[in-house]
Amino acid sequence: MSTDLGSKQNLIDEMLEVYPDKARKDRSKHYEINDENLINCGKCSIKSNMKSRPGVMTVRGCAYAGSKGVVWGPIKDMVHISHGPVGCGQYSWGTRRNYATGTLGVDNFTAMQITSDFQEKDIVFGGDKKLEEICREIKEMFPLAKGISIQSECPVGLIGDDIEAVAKKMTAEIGIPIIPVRCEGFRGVSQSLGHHIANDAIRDFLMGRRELEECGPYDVSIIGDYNIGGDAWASRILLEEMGLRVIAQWSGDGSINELAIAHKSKLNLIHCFRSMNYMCTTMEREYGVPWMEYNFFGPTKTIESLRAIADRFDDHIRDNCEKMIEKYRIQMDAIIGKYRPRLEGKKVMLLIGGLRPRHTIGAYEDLGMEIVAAGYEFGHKDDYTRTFPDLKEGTIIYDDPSAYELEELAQKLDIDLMGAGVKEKYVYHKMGIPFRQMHSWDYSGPYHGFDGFKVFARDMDMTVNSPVWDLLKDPQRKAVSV
Amino acid sequence: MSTDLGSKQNLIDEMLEVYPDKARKDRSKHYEINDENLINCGKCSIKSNMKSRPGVMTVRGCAYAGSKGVVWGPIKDMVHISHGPVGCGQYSWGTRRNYATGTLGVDNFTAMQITSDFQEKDIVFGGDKKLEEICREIKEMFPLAKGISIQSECPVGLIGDDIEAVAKKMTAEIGIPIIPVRCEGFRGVSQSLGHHIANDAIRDFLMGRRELEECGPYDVSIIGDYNIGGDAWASRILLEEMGLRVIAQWSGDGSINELAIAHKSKLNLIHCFRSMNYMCTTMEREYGVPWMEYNFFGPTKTIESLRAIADRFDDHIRDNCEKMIEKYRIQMDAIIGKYRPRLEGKKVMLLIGGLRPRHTIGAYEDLGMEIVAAGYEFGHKDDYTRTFPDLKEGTIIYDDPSAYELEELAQKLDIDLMGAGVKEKYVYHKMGIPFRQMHSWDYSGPYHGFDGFKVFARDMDMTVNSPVWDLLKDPQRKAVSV
Amino acid sequence: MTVKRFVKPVSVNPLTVGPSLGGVLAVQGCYRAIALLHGAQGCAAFSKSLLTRHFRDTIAVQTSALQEMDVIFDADRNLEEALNLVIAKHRPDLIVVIGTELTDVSGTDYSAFIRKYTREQASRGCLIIPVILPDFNGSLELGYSAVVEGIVDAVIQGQGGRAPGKPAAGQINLLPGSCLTPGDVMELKEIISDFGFEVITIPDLSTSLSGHLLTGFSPLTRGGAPLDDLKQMLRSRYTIAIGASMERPARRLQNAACIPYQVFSGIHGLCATDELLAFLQQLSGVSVPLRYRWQRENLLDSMLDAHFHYAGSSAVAALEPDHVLSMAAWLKEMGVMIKGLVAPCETQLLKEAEQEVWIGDLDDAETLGKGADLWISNCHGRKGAARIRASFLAAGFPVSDELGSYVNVSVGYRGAMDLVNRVGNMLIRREEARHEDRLCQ
Amino acid sequence: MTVKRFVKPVSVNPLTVGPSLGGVLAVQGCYRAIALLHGAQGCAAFSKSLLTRHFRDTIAVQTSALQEMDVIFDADRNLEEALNLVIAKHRPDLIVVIGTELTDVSGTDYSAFIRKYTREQASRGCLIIPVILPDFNGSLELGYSAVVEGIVDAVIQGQGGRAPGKPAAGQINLLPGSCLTPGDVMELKEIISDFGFEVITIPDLSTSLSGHLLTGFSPLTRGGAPLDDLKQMLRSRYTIAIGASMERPARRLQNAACIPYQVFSGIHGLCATDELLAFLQQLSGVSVPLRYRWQRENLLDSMLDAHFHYAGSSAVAALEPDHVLSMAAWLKEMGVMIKGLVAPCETQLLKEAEQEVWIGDLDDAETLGKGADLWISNCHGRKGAARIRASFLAAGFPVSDELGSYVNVSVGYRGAMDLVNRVGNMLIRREEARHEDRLCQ
Repeated sequence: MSTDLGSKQNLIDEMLEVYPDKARKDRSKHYEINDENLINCGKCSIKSNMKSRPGVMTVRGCAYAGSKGVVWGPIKDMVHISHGPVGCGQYSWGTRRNYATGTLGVDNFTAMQITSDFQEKDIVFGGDKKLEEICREIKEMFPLAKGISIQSECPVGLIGDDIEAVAKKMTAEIGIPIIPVRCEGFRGVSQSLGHHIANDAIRDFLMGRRELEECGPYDVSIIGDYNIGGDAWASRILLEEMGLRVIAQWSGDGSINELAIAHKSKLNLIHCFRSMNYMCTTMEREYGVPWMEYNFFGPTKTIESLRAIADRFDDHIRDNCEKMIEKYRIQMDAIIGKYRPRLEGKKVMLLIGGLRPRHTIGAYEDLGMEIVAAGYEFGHKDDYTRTFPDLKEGTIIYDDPSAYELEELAQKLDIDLMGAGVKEKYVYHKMGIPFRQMHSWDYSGPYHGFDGFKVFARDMDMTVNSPVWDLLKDPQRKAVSV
Repeated sequence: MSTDLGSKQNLIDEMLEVYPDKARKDRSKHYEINDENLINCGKCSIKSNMKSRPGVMTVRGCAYAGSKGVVWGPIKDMVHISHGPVGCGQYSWGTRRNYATGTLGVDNFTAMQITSDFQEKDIVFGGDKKLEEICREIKEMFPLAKGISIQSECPVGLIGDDIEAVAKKMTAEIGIPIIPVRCEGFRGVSQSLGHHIANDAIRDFLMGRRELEECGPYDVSIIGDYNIGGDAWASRILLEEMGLRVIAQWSGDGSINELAIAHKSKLNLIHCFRSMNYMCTTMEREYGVPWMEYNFFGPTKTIESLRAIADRFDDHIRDNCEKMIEKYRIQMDAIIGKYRPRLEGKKVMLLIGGLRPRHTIGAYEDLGMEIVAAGYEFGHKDDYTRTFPDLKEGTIIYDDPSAYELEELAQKLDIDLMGAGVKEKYVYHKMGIPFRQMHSWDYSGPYHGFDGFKVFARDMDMTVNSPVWDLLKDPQRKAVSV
Repeated sequence: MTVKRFVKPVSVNPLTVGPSLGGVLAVQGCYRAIALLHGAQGCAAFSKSLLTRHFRDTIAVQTSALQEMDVIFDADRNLEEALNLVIAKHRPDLIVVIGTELTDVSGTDYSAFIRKYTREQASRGCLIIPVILPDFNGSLELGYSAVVEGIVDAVIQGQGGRAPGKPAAGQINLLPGSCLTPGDVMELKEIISDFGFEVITIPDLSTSLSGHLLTGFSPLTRGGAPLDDLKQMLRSRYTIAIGASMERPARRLQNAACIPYQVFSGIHGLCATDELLAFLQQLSGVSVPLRYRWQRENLLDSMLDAHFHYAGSSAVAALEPDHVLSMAAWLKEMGVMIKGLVAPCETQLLKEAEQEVWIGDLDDAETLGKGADLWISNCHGRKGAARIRASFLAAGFPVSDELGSYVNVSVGYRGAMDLVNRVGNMLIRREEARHEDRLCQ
Repeated sequence: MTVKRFVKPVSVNPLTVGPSLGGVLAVQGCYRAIALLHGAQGCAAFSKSLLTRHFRDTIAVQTSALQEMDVIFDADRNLEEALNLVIAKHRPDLIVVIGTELTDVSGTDYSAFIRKYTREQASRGCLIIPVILPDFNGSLELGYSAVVEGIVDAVIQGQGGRAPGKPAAGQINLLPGSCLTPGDVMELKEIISDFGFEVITIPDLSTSLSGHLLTGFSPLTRGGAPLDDLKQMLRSRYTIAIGASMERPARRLQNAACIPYQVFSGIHGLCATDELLAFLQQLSGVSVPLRYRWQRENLLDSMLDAHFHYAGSSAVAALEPDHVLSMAAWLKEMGVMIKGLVAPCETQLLKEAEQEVWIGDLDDAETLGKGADLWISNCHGRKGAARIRASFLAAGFPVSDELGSYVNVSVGYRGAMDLVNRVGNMLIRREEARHEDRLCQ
């Protein structure tokens, strides 16, 4: 084993050799190899949540992406203004595949992309007047919208606009909550600060502001599920089947009201720890709502989580839970029986945001696949401590690696599947390495819950076992083309 | 005027010069130039319904096409077997655009093409046994079919099969009417004999065989409308609006029952005289049902026809008719106001089957267009006598012209629009002459009634005034391509 | 071995297209030629109309206009009259007299008549070839290759045992099968030329039915391979047959003039194109031109882009024998599961195929295809595809309800890429529609 | 004159794509180049991700990763660090430093810094060009042409007043506009070459973003015009600019090296292609090659085949300025009634256009397009098109939900034919669906 650890370390050292001294030293702190010690204590010395270096293209986004793209965007009965020049509004359009039911213009506005489309004069003279007009216009165009959020882009922060004042004034004037969010792209080292800023805005403007007509003993909220490809739906049905009542989804397929009543939950269930843990701790502190993490990727973890959730309630729920597990286990065994033989032993490398680098491990392992390296785009120390125990000894852990580092590692580790973001996708394709875009499930999903695992297993098989990889590598065919 | 007639005659003579003597003499008998005399007496010496010459490709079809393709095919609650080798069944599939409502496999089988798919052994040993099996199979596959027709292809007539005997036997065995139709392709000079054979089969097996529960004073049948692009529907609503009750449609969107009850009509209304006049005269002779021709192409003729029809009934109907005409006239004037300026004076040449060469004249004239030459694919003498009075002096009339003759004429007459069949279409396109396929309305329709005229007018405009014709002819552009 | 049949006496929504139509089609690829259908007027009218609607172009065909009495008494008289008139009026270089089931069943041996007629009328310099193609035997593919074989034979016989002239080392015969569009033929000609070869193509639909506006009143073909070119075939270095059905005419050339041949039964996709180009590279000694190396790069890249949308999907295909197997190979290359392959008739190729193939009709395709994502067939399959909720790719014959299908290119790397993208987009839209109900409208 | 605007303060479903993204795109057409977005990390991440999704390919872009404190104190330090690292690690031939609204609003004049940096680091042999493209001014087209202009300028300045070498009579500069796909660029290069010219193309997306599998770890562009080639531009006989937005760089070449230029603002359809080919014929003295004469025949024939399906239909198009007018000309050529043209911003071309054009967003297109049969825009219009029940043709940027749109060819006769057939088939299916209710299911 230690030989293995040693060879892994050599591999990392070799890879970093191309960098100038200072950069090499810096980057090496972002690497770690999992060992018994780390697995047991979970503590790590890995550097994370640091500023990315200029000239080293990371896969990270910005605060605006974290707030508008991740947290606020899915709230369906509000209009979210990308406030500033039009670029960001265009870029963040339709990238996350957050599904939401409803009727466009009535109780769902997610298919609309709204931007204040700053022109030069707005920069010169300030955009506050325009913002007021926009709020009025939105009220007119979308009279049924239940609220407005103002997602600031970079220039807004630079020209000294007072969006908070405008929001306050216009809330009074048009009679729906208008929430200013200071998520200018230059804030923080990644989208992660954007999550936090977005969370703060929820706390300051909505959390705890409304009452729930009838409270029940089984009321829970789903926190940190963005319903990508229908994830939250695949999760909710399990909780409901168990006998719980989901009173709020934060924020996939969610509504403004759900943001305002979640503090009435008996228990908050958090899936994406990274983007919403502030919300759970805040609700715990201010309203005494307990919370727990869960993991609905893959049957092993899903069953573990269902039992852990049931344990927070009574025998009634626990019985339901066991019956349900019994029922689904048969389905899941069939899925595993079908796909595991096709995926057994395949080596996987991951670089994703949020919770996925650790949460998806179980799902891969259920299929017999092995995680050989994993890391976060914008993880914090608490993410990493949660990750080590879930990974095998010898797994390489990295933080915010550059494209170059990833490509090197992928080749050196001879992986069978890479999971990362769309920006990385085609690099791996060109290397002949199967790839799944693991942010928005690459046109597919859901991946959560038992329903999601069926899709997950099929997708991994489809990706890894497509005949195109052999055609690509076939040396005989290559000769033809020379 | 007589100079004009003379120059037209020269034009025809010139055109026929390329033929050998005998052929020229023969062909010249198929031409006539309309004059006062012909207009008044309607008599003509034009040769028609003659055998086409081998080696002169006509636009005509065969008896099978006339029976299966035209008359029987649209009957929707029956299964029509193309009996013989598979070719004919394939060729006649979906060519006529007869619309029909209903549910596939329940009360509508028109979307299904059925053939007995003779193999060599069926030719050698005869197909009667196979035909029996087919009838049983159809009963099994389509238990709700209300009848079966057997449409003979050429070999059936040659190998001495007794389809009449099979039909009789199987009618008894499976309990639905099975109708043998001897429409082998080698019978007769064109599809016209096919119509007749098909009519005879209707007469011998269905006409007059069923009763109508409740008869009314306003019961009529539509005879000879094949509902191409919805023609019969556009006609039926006018008759109904007038207060009449349409008890049968022969045969567009028609059912076997309608074939068996039409003799209960108070009046038979015939649109396509060519293909179904035998049926009207037979019903008149055997059941005393009066009949009249009508013409629903273009507002002028439609209004004339509506009045003539109303005149066969009482004041109630006549009043309805006038009110209705008043209502539609406004719509029609708007249509004419829109399209006539774009089509005024355009010269049209026609070669079509059935009733259209004469029936559509009024519609063109309503749009200010001029018919300069017209003729029938498979007209009979009675068609021509009906045609002369409707055409202007100087119009050239021809019978079964060859492709060559048509192309020559089109150029010499410098026409703006040709209306004929799909086989001719691209010849005219290549000559830069706008073309409408006037058998199945070229992907469009309906053309009957007031609704149809809206489509007709729009279609003629779209065809004649497409910018592509100018691009095609632009000599400057042509120079570019040399 | 793997050829199967549903047992039913009737054909529902037939897939078979009469071989006589295939014969007429092949004639269109020869210049100043005409097909003369020896049968009832309707045979010519129907096949002319169907071909016209598919190619949206004029079709050169004539009829001997047989009627009842002619069949009984003397069909030869009609044929003679037709030949006389056609030759006198249009002076074609080539007439292929296609016998139908009508002539076949009535037992008319008109090839003897044609031999006699040719002898007597030899001065007119028109090649007249009889090919009997009754509808109850085979399908379009068979009629097409039989006419090509007939023409090749006639050219060989015309040579009368004389040496065919100096071998032309840089000359290749191309025999494109019936499932290739005029666009495909053009592409293949370009590919082969780009290796430095002169190409003689028979039939050459690319210059007759790709759509052009040469005017004039000739009811003869207005493009295709000229007869003079065809005579040069015997000097060629090699014959390339595309589609197993074209092996017979290729073999005739080998037997008569010792020209070796290679049959490419695979036509679609990366591997099939690799094989063709590897062969051309070896034969010519010229390495694959840059343009095709780029196209291969582009194709592989598009396959990578598309693979996830294909993987896990399933298809049913109902096409002529050569076509259905070639399509199946491409589908396999893309990772598509095959629910069923249907062909109208049995051929040697199908008998030897690894794939299971059903002889049947579009109704059988509907049965086999339940649950399939993709349906590939001629346009008559569109409704069946809709009934089983499969996406529909029009291919084969006829496709009369789409524009430009006759110029679609699906051979070569460029054609394969187009196929990958077109079908991939159908699968994407399909997946999108599946989610639609759950989404905001 | 005919440019109109809806009065509303907010943009709903924006059509505008930031000019900085257009700038990044132009850089992809130069070999061993990289775009460095001088702004927040997100600017680079977003545009990289959007370009990646459209082209399904790797995109060469870097970031100076500005944060709050950097903007306030010293953005140049970040830029210097980024440049140092990129140059040391990847040795690019070309870096285009694209200023964003972040740098623009904060008032950083980094071009002075770059001049200084270049002087000091000249030995490293890398061309560094600053182009400031804040998002609040113009759209993709503008950023793209500004970067091309910047590169051309730099090449001219690099010449430093020296004579550009012997004129190359057979050499043409091609400046393809931003609405051309890599497939289009390839097609144009082939067309011009076929008249006997050598073509220098800038930017050349056809060799960088058409999809290929050259491997390696370079985050630089893996295709496009090499810098050495670009220097040869000054010797060319003529410059052909495709799209009015490319006139500015063409004029620079004229002013600096007396190279005449011709702008083709029409790109799509028969007439536009006729103009280009007539020009090439005249310039080269070579008559239009056979291949294009065939293609023209095929195109005209397909227009005839399609005309009835187009006539009487209506369309709305929302695209970048050059693109929308060129599309409109093609639609007119096909007899389509135009319900509305929408562009994201005003340009000189639009001001001079005969056609009425609206400056607006996709929401405006939805308003204007009520009752239209056809909707042409980037993929974000798909839903709006569905709402007004128009058929949808994806064009422009981004098209991230279709395969292969980046290799679609819609220029030249071949491209026009593809367009005619593709859209024509949409209209046919549309008409078919209209009748469906009335028909047997």
